[in-house]
Amino acid sequence: MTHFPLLSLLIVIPLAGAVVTALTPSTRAGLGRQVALGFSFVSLALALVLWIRFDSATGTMQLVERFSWIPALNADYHLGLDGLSLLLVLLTGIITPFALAAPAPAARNRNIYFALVLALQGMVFGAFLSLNFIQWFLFWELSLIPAFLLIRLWGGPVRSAAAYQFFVYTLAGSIAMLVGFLAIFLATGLFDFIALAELGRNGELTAALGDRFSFNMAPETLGLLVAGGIFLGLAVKVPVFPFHTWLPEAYTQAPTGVSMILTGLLSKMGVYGFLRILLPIFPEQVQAMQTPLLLLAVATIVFSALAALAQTDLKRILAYSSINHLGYCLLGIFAVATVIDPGAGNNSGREAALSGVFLQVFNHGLTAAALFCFVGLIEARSGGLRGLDDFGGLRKVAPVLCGLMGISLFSSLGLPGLNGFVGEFLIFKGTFALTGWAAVLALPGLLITAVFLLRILNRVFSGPLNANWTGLPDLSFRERMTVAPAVALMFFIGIYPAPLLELFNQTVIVTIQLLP
Amino acid sequence: MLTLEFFLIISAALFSLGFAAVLTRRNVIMILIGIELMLSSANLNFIAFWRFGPDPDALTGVLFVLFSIAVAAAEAAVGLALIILIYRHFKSTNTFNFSLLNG
Amino acid sequence: MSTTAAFIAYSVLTLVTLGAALAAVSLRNIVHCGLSLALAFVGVAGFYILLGAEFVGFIQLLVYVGAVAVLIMFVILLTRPDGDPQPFTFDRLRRALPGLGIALAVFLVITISIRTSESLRAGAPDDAGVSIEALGHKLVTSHLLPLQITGVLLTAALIGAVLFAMKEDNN
Amino acid sequence: MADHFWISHFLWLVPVVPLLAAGMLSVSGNSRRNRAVILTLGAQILSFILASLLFITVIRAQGGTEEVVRLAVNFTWFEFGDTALRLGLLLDPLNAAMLVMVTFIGLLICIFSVGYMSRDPNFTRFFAFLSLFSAAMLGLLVSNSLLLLFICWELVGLASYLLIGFWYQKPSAAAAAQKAFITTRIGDLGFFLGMIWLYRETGTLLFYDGGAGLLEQAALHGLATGTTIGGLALSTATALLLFCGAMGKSGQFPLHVWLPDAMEGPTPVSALIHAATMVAAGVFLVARAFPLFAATAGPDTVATALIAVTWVGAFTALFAACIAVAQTDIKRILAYSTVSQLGFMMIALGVGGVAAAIFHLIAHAFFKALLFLGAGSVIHGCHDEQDIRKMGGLRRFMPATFATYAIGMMALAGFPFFFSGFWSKEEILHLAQGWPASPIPFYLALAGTFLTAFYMTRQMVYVFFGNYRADQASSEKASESRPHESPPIMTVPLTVLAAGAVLLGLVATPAWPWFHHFIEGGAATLEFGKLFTAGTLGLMLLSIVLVAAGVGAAWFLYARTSLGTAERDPLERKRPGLYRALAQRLYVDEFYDATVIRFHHAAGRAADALDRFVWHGLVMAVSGFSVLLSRASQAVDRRFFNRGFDTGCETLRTSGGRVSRWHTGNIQTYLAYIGAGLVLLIVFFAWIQQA
Amino acid sequence: MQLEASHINSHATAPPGRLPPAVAIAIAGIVLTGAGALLNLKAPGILLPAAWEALQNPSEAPLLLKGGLLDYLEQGWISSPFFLELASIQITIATLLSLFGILFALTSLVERKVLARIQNRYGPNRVGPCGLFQPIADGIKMLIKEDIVPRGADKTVHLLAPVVMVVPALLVLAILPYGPGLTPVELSVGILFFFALGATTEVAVFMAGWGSNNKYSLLGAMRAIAQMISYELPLILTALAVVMMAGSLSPVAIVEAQGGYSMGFIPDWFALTPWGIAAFILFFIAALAEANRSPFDLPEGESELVAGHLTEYSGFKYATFFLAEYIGLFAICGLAVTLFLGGWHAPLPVLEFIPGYIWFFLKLFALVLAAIWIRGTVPRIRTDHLMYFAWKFMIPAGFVIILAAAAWHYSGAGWLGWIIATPIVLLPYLILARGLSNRYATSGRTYRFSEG
Repeated sequence: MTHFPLLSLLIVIPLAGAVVTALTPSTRAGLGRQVALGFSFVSLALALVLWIRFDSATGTMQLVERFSWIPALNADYHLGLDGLSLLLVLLTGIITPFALAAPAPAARNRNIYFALVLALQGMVFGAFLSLNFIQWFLFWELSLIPAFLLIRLWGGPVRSAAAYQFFVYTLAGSIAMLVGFLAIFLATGLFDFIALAELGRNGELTAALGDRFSFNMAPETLGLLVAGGIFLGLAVKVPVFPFHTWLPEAYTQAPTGVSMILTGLLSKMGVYGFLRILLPIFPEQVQAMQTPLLLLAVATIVFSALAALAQTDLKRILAYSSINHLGYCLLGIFAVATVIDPGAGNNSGREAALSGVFLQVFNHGLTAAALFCFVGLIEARSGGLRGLDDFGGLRKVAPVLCGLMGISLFSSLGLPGLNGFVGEFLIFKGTFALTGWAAVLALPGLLITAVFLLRILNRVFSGPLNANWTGLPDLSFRERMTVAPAVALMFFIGIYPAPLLELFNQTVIVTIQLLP
Repeated sequence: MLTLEFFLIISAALFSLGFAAVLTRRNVIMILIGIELMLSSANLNFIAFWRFGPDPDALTGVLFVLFSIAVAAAEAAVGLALIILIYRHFKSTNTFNFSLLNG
Repeated sequence: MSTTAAFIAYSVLTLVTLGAALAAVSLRNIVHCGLSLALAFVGVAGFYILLGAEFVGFIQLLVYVGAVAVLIMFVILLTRPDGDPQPFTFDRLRRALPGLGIALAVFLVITISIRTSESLRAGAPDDAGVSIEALGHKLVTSHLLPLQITGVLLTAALIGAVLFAMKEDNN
Repeated sequence: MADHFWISHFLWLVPVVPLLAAGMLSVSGNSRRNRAVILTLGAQILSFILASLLFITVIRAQGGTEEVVRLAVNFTWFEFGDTALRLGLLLDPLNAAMLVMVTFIGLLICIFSVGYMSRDPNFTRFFAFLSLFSAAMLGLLVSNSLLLLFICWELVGLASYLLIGFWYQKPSAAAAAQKAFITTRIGDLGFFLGMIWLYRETGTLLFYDGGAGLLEQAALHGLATGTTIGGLALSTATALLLFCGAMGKSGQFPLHVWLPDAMEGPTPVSALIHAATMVAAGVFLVARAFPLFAATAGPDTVATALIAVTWVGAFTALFAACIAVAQTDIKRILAYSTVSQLGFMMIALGVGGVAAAIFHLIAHAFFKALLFLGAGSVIHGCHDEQDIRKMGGLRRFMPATFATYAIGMMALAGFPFFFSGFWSKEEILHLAQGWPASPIPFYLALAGTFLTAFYMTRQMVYVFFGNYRADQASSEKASESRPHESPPIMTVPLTVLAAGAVLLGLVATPAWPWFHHFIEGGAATLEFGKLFTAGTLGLMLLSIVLVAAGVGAAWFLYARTSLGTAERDPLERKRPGLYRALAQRLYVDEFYDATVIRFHHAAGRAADALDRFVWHGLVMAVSGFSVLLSRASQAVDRRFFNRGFDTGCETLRTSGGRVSRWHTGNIQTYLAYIGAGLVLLIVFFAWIQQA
Repeated sequence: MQLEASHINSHATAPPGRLPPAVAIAIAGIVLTGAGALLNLKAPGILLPAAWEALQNPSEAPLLLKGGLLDYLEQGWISSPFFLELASIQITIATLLSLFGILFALTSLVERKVLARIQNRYGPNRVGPCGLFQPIADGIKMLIKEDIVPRGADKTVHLLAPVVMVVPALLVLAILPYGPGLTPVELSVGILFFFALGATTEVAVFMAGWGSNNKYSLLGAMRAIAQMISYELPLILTALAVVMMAGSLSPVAIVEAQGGYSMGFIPDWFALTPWGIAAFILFFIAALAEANRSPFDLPEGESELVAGHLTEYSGFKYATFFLAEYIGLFAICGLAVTLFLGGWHAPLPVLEFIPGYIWFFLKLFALVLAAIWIRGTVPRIRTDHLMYFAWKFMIPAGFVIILAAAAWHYSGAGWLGWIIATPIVLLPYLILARGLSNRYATSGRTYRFSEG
């Protein structure tokens, strides 16, 4: 390796920041937040540097750092950056300062809170950059710890249950995944994603599994079992219907900034896993199970939208909306696995779906985080109230808050001109071209999403002003500065998504070329 | 001609002498002296094996002994400090007097 | 060094070392034991030099004779033995017998093992001594970490020893 | 061609100018009223000038040739994979005419709004939304890409949402806005699906792309010949999906429910959006995609998609007209009238008359804007009173409004010869009559014509004739509550619109069908003889008779009786059941409430319950099972293993007591054991070696 | 240790006692051997040419003479190569012993004279011209004095102590490079050898202190050991800097590393570098302490401890201690010359014609004189100051010097090195010194009783 280890630096900076923040004296109010923000801006700057250094003309891994780490397990310290990773790194870089600047719990030990957020960022960076299962899994699991602590220590009234449910649920999924990977390792001796993807593409992986284990099963069944284990781990994280019940609880109970990170980053780790692991390494299996998987995706979309319709807690609505939006990602991912004639020019559909998934990942991270931030701002003003019917007519007293949140809501429901639309359009375009029925089934989701998001606008912002909130302050300058970048980005991506697409375009092409 | 076993036997003798001191003497300092002897015999073994070993250029034995000496110095310092402490506490250096842990 | 000289040196060193060691463990006066120990250390250093490891030999001299032995002496002076050295009695010998027996057994077992293993008998050493440059090089390259750790250990030992031996505060 | 089209390089400016105005207004404070007016009006004027220039350019380029002039400017939005997603702008007669109409009416309505909204605290925001609407609508018109069209389409929907809910503190307004957005979005889903389907089949979303476009021969041929589920041609299926969007936007049955509710918005909004322009977007979409709709049509067969369009339009036209008869809200009557007129336009499109539809659209835009603004003037003058039963005799209080409103009413009702509505409706009836598929739409349209005349006359009678009835309710504040004429800033636009409503008819008479040729190519010649062909004349006479009958019936029913809130409607006295059904809008909303909405809420609750009880229950069951297991294990441990362990421990303790004698506490003893052990071990190993 | 002038003077005129038989036998043996050698007829033929050659080539003279002597022995007396080697060693040892014996005698005289001059006295001036034979008289007196052993003393230890003391002191002379090719034992780890043997001196001091069974002896020994251990560290640290720069533990290599002259006339001695001068000063101070020389002679401070561990020694044993201490001083000064003052190298290129060993001894003697001078002028320091000085100034300063040496090395050992290394040395020196002086500053002395 001849270049400077930028990627390692990216992981280290937030962790160092966490330490520094934790050690910051808590006597000066706000100092911890400033320090943490400073570090998060440094990592954002580094992410931007990566973007500049990144050569978007190739789809291969760049800035690779690889050292032997655990020779006995054939596990290397292997970091690399492609369009997908870079996209998520950028997202992480953006969301973290956003979350840090969002309303933080007013409890003591706020410095620890900020430090944990930074630590979480470091883990997430690690997960997005790792190219080796062991290493990736390490970050994946380690990210649970700060997340758990953040929910458990600073969460809402039933935080304990939510935190444990979140932790145990995710851990259970991870164990399934770990078992799957152990099987792979025993069969192939590999943990490296790229090498495994190679095997998966050639179909040698299934054969190797068949050679290594018998269990009186066909190799295909074994492959399905292994893929199923990994699917389970990822599915809990994303989450996929019906493994999503932890999510509303966790998102609702978590403090605002943590909700933002949970929805903006941690759920993306699941999608990332689907894109980095399941799809490249198990194309056969995904193809074999495509119909059920697509049905699951559709169920995720439709049921979560419907469930959101029945909620009265703003955070719960947003949580379900988050599931719904990730459902579109899943839809696109599973549709991409369709077997198509090579050379028929049909790749356009796959490219559209995959590009859409990538975009949707970014957009949802941005929009959902912004929405949670807004709810947090409202909550901070109302003293913890965030029921759908607790408000009314807020537009009168807080026009800026309502206007910006309205923009975010419209972005979330996929209004053209805002970021949400482009991704959804591409996903649906690709999915429809590949598996039309799934797209059609998922379509009502778009409508229901609109219904419940407009309900928020209607109940909270419109109508006669609730007498309790006549003195509700509008956004302060600092708060405006917190949310303004996100809103500006929504507009920018909605109007001119080309830079973002260019960033991962080659990765999309390469990923698709590698699919059978 | 001197061969390896010459030195090994010397070393074994040193070790046994030290061991005997550790086993039979009642004075803590004497026990420490025994231990030092045993350590020396180990070091001697290292040097002997290095000298007669297959790859003297690797200097492994020498390096080991160097570190061993450093560690032994630390051990002696701490051990003696402990002895002083024990002495202050029990006003004795006889091991029969410090069998508090006797089951 | 010629074989004869080596033999002579070996013989002398054996006598000195083992004699001093025997004295160190058996003398009744504890100060004499300490002094004999120093002599035994000198003998061992001599063995090192005889074996071609001059550097280690002088280090042994510097550390063991110059520091450890002196330290032991200091401690001897700082702690007063329980009463005067007791005169030799058969009763004391009887009590020491199991220990002596075990030590002797250990010696015998080891010696027999050495004597019966063929591999230890072979191999004439070629006259390759320690190259200081090579040693230093190895210390700061491949053995850098142990070196550092040893430094830390010594520092810790220094502080620990000082703290132990410091006079306890009465309050 | 490039010489003629230098102006087309500024095509993009037409939507962008109002957009910039909207952007600047949205970030400026509410107190900057002057800036808001200047920016909005400036943007509108600029757009209007540009649109006029474009229009003139197209006219000159058309120059009487048979060819329809089309200029497409396409560009890449972004690239995904190896594919470039291209968007484009288009200039052709269709949208050139629409552009002029939209910008002109938009301008007038903006001027009117300055007066109408002058007392509103959110004045600036209103103009920001208005500009946004203009931008979206103009963008929709100039787009050469189905995707860009869809984007603008949605933005139009957003603007409509914002404007309907402008008085957000009224819960009904907020609800209406939501209803509008969601109802249109239902249609939009069809549009969206149709769009991605088209994209899948043709690989492009551009309308015209030098032969490779969606609406060009190659693609259409492929679409028309390919079939899909149920034997439908691809083109038919996609066209029907697109038509879903059009139905939503243009308020066609069954998605019309939002349009009357949308009257909760400020009246200029109703005028601009829900009468003149936005609702026309659906019609425009069908007109724009007409080649697709008509792709399966042979020389003597009618395209399936168009049959659907015709039937939906015809049904809506009559249906809405019926409902309009029994409404008492001045704006609702107009709203249902709009729905009905949009039905007429759909009929026109369905029977193949794009030009007729567009002409009716434009004419309707003028007189409906006129009517709405007049209604706004009335409401303004009556202190925000919208119930026609509380008005009456206003012709004395506000003569200018009355005059212009009358013109608008006559245009809408199709009074013969001097009003644009007469000619445009005539054209539609004419085409419907000649439609080979079925004669029924024609009769439905005729019924609609009759009802239109009826309900408009009824409204006129209620509002402008008789005595002012509001005084009865609150006589003590009579002087204050006396209606008054609106200021000139409101009446001047009315006058201009009235002039337009009258004069526009001249460009599309059968004698000089300039407009048709402008839209469809070819040169228009002035031939008065065409007026007197048998079909035309007969139809004209029939139409005149129907209108007269409608007016007469209404006059007969309403002008002679006393009207008011207290009294029942004359029609109600005669046919109470029918009237109630009509007044309740034929229970469509109730039907939806009972079915779709309730189903959704039930489904939502079900999904929530599924989450809360089934899935969460499953998780809880698993965790409960684990807890149970652990309890059991604990019990087993305690009862069984622990007891055994205790016994073992006891044994160990006693034996340990014995063994502990070895444990002298003296390290040396231990070392001795170690030494002995070492010796034994070595001996043992040696013995093994030997053995 | 000091031989107090008054003490010597009071015994100077003591009547000589009987010659011990052992000495008599030894003298007889030497005379007989010399006579036998002269009687061998081959001697002139071999020895005289060698002497002639040596005269012509003074810088090679010692080697030439030794070579001649060995030739002679080989041809006339010894045939076994083993014994020939032994003889060669013996010749070297004998030369060294006689040389340092003479130096010892000379120095003891010079010291007394110089001290006397400093104290405005005459010093010894009775025995021989200008008191030149005073050392011989003292020696004879010491040898024939009664050997007193206290009753409670541990006789063996008491006896062995001076032996253990003198053996390492003599042994370390073996590695000093006296001139080009004039190193008795060219040991690659010579410096280490020096310090290793130097460390054994502590055991000897302990033996002396403990074996005397006298509380003054014991306390003096403890103090002396503590002091020696403490000052051994800066000694080794400063030597380490030199070793680092020379890249060798061999004294010969170190001297050779200081061989050149920069700008044609400034010798490349380590003492003439910024770190080197600091190291040299530090080394010399530590050396004085190591040799228990004033002002660090408090283990033997008569005002507190009578004579420290030497209290119970007299006669031959005392003389042995006396000898050992002086030899130790010579050895450590010789090491200082080797390490810092360029060993046998001439201070100026033009003076290179003078043989190297002469330069070495000149420098050595200069250092000894400096030590004497310091003894005469600097007051003895307090025991706590002594330890504080070692641990709080000398050792940190030693580390700083190592740092500075490294900086010097890596900045190219030129003017840049001066700019960088000087502040590295100077600033901590000043800071350390200041800290030390502030903490133990004594306020201006007030004379409460003398004034008024």
